[in-house]
Amino acid sequence: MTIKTVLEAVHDAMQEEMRRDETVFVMGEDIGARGGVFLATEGFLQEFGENRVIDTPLAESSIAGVALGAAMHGMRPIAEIEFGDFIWPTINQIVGEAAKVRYGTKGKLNAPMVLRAPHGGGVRGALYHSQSVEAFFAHTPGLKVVTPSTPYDAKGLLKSAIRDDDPVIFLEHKRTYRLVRGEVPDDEYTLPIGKADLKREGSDVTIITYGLMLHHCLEAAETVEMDDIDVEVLDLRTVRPLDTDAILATTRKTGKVLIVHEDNKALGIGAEVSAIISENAFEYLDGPVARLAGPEIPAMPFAPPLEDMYMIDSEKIANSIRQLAEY
Amino acid sequence: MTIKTVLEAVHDAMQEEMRRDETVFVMGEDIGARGGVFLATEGFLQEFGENRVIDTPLAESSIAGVALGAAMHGMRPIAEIEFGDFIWPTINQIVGEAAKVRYGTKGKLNAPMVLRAPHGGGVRGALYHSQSVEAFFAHTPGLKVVTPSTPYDAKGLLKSAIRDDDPVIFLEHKRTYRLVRGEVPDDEYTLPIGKADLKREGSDVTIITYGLMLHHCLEAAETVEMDDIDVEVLDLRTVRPLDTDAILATTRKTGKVLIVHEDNKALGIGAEVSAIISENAFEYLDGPVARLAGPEIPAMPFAPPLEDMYMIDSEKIANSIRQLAEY
Amino acid sequence: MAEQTSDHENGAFERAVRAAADSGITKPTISESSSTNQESSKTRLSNKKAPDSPDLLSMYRRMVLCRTLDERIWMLNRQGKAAIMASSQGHEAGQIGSVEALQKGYDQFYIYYRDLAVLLELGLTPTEIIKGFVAKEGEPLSGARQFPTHGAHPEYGIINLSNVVATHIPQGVGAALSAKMKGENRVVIIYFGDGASSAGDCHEAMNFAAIHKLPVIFFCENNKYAISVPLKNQMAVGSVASRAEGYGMPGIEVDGCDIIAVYEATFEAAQRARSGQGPSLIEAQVERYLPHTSDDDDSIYRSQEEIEEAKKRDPLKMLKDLLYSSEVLDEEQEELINKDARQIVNEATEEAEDAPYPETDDFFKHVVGDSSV
Amino acid sequence: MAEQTSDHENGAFERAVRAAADSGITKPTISESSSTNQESSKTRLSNKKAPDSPDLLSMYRRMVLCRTLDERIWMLNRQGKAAIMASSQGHEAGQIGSVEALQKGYDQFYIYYRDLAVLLELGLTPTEIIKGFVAKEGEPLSGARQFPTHGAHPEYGIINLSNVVATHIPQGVGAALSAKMKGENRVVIIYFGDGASSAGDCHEAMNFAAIHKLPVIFFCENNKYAISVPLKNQMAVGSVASRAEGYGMPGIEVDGCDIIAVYEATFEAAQRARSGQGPSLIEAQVERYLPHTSDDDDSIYRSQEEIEEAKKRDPLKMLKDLLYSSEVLDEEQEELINKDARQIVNEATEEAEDAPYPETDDFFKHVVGDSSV
Ligand SMILES: Cc1ncc(C[n+]2csc(CCOP(=O)(O)OP(=O)(O)O)c2C)c(N)n1
Ligand SMILES: Cc1ncc(C[n+]2csc(CCOP(=O)(O)OP(=O)(O)O)c2C)c(N)n1
Ligand SMILES: [Mg+2]
Ligand SMILES: [Mg+2]
Repeated sequence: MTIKTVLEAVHDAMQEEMRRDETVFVMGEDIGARGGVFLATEGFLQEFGENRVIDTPLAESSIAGVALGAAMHGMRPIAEIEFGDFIWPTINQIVGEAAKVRYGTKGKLNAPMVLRAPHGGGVRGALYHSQSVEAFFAHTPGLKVVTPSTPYDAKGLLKSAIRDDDPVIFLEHKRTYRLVRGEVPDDEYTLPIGKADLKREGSDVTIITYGLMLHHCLEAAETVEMDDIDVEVLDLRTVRPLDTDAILATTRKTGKVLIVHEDNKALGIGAEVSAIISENAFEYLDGPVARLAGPEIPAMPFAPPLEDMYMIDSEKIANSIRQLAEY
Repeated sequence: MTIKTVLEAVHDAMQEEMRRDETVFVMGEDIGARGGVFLATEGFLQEFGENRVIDTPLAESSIAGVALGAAMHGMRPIAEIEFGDFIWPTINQIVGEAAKVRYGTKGKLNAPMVLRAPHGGGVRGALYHSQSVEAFFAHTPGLKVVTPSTPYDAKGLLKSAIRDDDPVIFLEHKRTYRLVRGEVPDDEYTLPIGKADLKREGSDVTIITYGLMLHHCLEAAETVEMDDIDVEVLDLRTVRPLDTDAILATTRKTGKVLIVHEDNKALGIGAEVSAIISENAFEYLDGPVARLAGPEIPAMPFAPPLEDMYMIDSEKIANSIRQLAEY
Repeated sequence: MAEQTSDHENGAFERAVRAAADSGITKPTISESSSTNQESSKTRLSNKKAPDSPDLLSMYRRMVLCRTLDERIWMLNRQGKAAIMASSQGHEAGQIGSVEALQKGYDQFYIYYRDLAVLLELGLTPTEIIKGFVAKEGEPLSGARQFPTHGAHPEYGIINLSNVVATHIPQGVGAALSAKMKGENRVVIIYFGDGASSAGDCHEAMNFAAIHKLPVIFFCENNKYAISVPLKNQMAVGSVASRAEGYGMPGIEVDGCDIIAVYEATFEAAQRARSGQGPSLIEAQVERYLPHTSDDDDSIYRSQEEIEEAKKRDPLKMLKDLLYSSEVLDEEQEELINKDARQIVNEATEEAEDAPYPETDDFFKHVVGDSSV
Repeated sequence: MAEQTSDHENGAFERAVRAAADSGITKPTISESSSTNQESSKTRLSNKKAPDSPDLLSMYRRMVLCRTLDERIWMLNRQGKAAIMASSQGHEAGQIGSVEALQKGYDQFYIYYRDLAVLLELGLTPTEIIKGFVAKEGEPLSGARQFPTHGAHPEYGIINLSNVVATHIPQGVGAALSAKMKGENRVVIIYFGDGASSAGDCHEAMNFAAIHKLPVIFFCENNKYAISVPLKNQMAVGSVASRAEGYGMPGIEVDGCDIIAVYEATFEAAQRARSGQGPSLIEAQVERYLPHTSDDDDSIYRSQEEIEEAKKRDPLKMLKDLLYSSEVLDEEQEELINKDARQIVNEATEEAEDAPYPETDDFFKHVVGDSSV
């Protein structure tokens, strides 16, 4: 075990997979000499050469489209979108095309590609360096969407994503990059896509969350220990497909669920989790399925007081837990 | 009152608004001499001339982007995307930009534009002429998303959309175009965006739906009359913003809600409706909030037996009603 | 190459490559000398003596078959039996001439909906093609999940993923990138219309291919319309090929009704691609004799005279005249060829119509792979 | 024009138009004759005699102010006081020269993040600009909701909606379409970098503008890098301007460090635009002296020598040399100008830093309009 940051975990996962499998390569803006704007591919150009580390023009649709083409022809591209906010031009190639490759060819072709992007806020990124983008992809059959929260998960899941035979959207919360550290095994491991992880066991209230928010939820869970509330925290890790079994198991156990995410509420991941619970565990509910999510504004404003007002923190979460516990 | 099709209603709404307000204009592929592939702009070129009826190159991102620019500078463009399946290249300009114009300039600019697209399936359109696209836009603060089901609603809502000072995504179910007829007042009228419409009153079970599915739901409601189930049918009409008041009112009344939509289930509109109900009317529920939605495949396959398998019909809906009624 | 993690998934292309290598295909059958003659590619077919070769006759036969099949499908549509149809009539010389210059079963063909002749040339049978239009079991590209002619046939190197115009252009470039990375000598040809040239994806893809000198042929079938939108509303320039210079690749305008000119231009572009000189943009000036699709009514936006004028350079007629004038074809043989084509298409129609619809068992299958998640 | 349904919403631009009309602005101050001289736009500043005019001195003064402000903001960032900063150092001549050729308060300026000098030229004060970087109350473009320099100032014709590169290019074209529809004589200039030229939106927008002969100036500030990606990885051609021909508009390469050359090229393009001849693409060859932004470390991807070499054509130095050689400027005056600039920037810094953060009352406001829904 070694202590790593999320960024290091991402870097190492890609590096190890590129060493292991020559069909894996990276492409994106500034990933070559610069090593990526967050340094996720630092040293890659030196190690793997410019054939496998491709600095692209500023043209996101083609980053996705070229990667998709290469993926259908035996390669395993990892395409980096510099910020989640710039991922919109890829929707046509990802939602419109990549997601339908297998179905539309009845399995004759498939697209083993990863589209990575740092996303999320709390970094003074303002409207255009803070957006949450997971819901757009999570709605789409044919895609997988991974949103890790810890270095351990990030590394194990990214390796699985690279080996997966279908398109995987891999969303790294940029605030976790250097902030979140954790133990990572020195030996090779992978983690299954589509499996949630119980990050804390408890009996009174369940919080279901993912990404950066996990850490605030864990903090809040500790805070409310003082109120004698025993909180269970389920980290979804993958938001498509959702781990329905895990969601229902914890719901049956505690009977009270709070869903927390940074993305705005309407049609966010929490909507689907809530609906799944209603449909399948209605009898087990001891209170309404609650959601604590980003406000219905376009994204985080820039000025610190405004950004703070957007962000969900452990205090807001603790309040929601208390409310639900009292129900 | 005159009997019109949905297509005629759409045509008339645009024509009347263009006559009323010179800042309104239409742009899109084939909307000029051709009058649109569905003939929604038939005769416009002749009446309004090529300055206000602009046949564009095949370039959806710029259709949205140019419209947005014109909208920020005093015009009221109606941009047509030929099929919903080709709307993905507009996401960057619509979700990324148009939705944030007002917030990002603190109200100094706004974008009174309409993006129209025929969408949905059941027309043997296969994977790429059948997709439902409402959920992508409905997640986004700053946008409004309208999904009418009848000629009356289509006309009144499209006129409101054109007069609205913000970007409105107006999604016409292409199967309703010629199939659905209904009375339309001869006098000028508009309908409010964001208000649902109770299309049928009932006391046992509520169905919440929109678009083409409304008609199947009404049919199913009649079918289950024989089973002595009295069904209320709420037509959302607008899927962003959702009419929370109407959703909760009918929930409180019947205590049992079935949500029906053609789009696939995960993170479809039904998820948000279900979550809203759970959060706000939990005590009133006499059964789980149920969803009947398209299957988790990329879109409708082409061969008739496969398409039929995708589509939700009144029989499937009736079965779901019976199940819920029995709960 | 390091261990393949998904041999079972990506095997089709590998098999195709091996098959091509085994068959010893290295270059097309028409001699290189004629194709490297710069002048000839500008000569009109009608002013030209046919090469002393049976291939032209064979190409004529295939063109007749394609035209016959195309007309049949259109008729089936009019009878309410076949689904939406985008006719290739007027595009055949561009399609057959270009495929002829490439290596079937090895090179990759990113096509679009109007490329009926490309499908035939690459090995799809008329029966298989008609099955697409009547959505029957055994349709080889998508199992009748998609619109006719859409899906993929990896063994033949056919990819026609979607109906979203221009999305396949960067994908084809990605296929070429893969070829380059693997050290293959494969060319990717990407067919698209004048309409598609306006899309952002076309720009991004051409630029990417030029930067990396990828083995790509951008093959624009310019029929002067995107559905109803004429060229003047699509661009302020006279040709799509004029864009090539701005990307740093050659742009070649060619008479797309002249099968030899198309063949030669494509062969040269393929040579450039294979020798590491990068992509080319060929603009084949073709004609669209029928409405955009069977759902369209082109009388709303263009005159009958315009179509009649265009028919003067019907690629079928042009090749026929050449074969007559060089005495490779006579009336008797012509009738035989026509008869053969009709019979093939008759049988194909019958077989396709008799086939059942696909079963629904697979409805939920192939959303994601079984091995995945 | 029929009744306006949203006067209260779109009034800002209208007011700006009226204000411009009232002020009698019709053309820039430098005489037309010099600018219509085709030759001169190709001449380097350093080889050229300065026009006998006080404007160059004024432009020098403004350039010094911009450089001083830019250096200050960079320093504030280094002190942890200011947010992310994209420096304009090396771009000033391109920005000031082009604005000078247009009609302030009437023409529309679709800018991007590196256009500090454009903001100053159009009327934003140093205080207002610094407020953007320290996110303080009174920031005029977005109320400190957005990154510094982003948002809009309709009265000044400034639009810088988002950080998403190239999205503003079609938007600017839409603004020009609106101008044309309303019969206004307004020009829209769209500033963007070499990086942005690769985006699909750039292609689609240029094509659209050319088709409709819209009054647009595409102004590319080519500083040879998109963050770290050098031109050779961005395009296989030598210039962005070479793309213009493929759209049917003039493409003009100009030394972007030569303020007169930029002025003249822009003035000519504006004349073309106003006289209905359509868009132009101007490529100004500029230099980026600092890292991409204050978050970047360019030593990873380019050498110090390269930067030193680029500094030889520092636009500030070039203009200063010209003014010295034509005896419009001397050391005393230079020091005075520098001192003035420092003082203005000192005061602005103080004022901006002293301002409070914005209140949170408006946090939920302006998502959609009040009159809407
Ligand atoms: C992205 C996209 N926009 C619009 C359409 C609708 N559409 C189908 S074909 C077509 C015209 C294409 O014209 P062109 O590329 O010239 O090909 P042609 O049909 O003339 O051979 C259009 C607009 C589409 N399929 N995809
Ligand atoms: C669509 C998009 N992709 C990526 C980025 C990240 N990014 C910000 S600036 C930049 C480089 C832009 O280069 P250029 O257009 O040449 O302008 P310059 O900064 O050199 O003036 C990149 C890649 C972005 N903001 N938007
Ligand atoms: Mg065409
Ligand atoms: Mg640059």
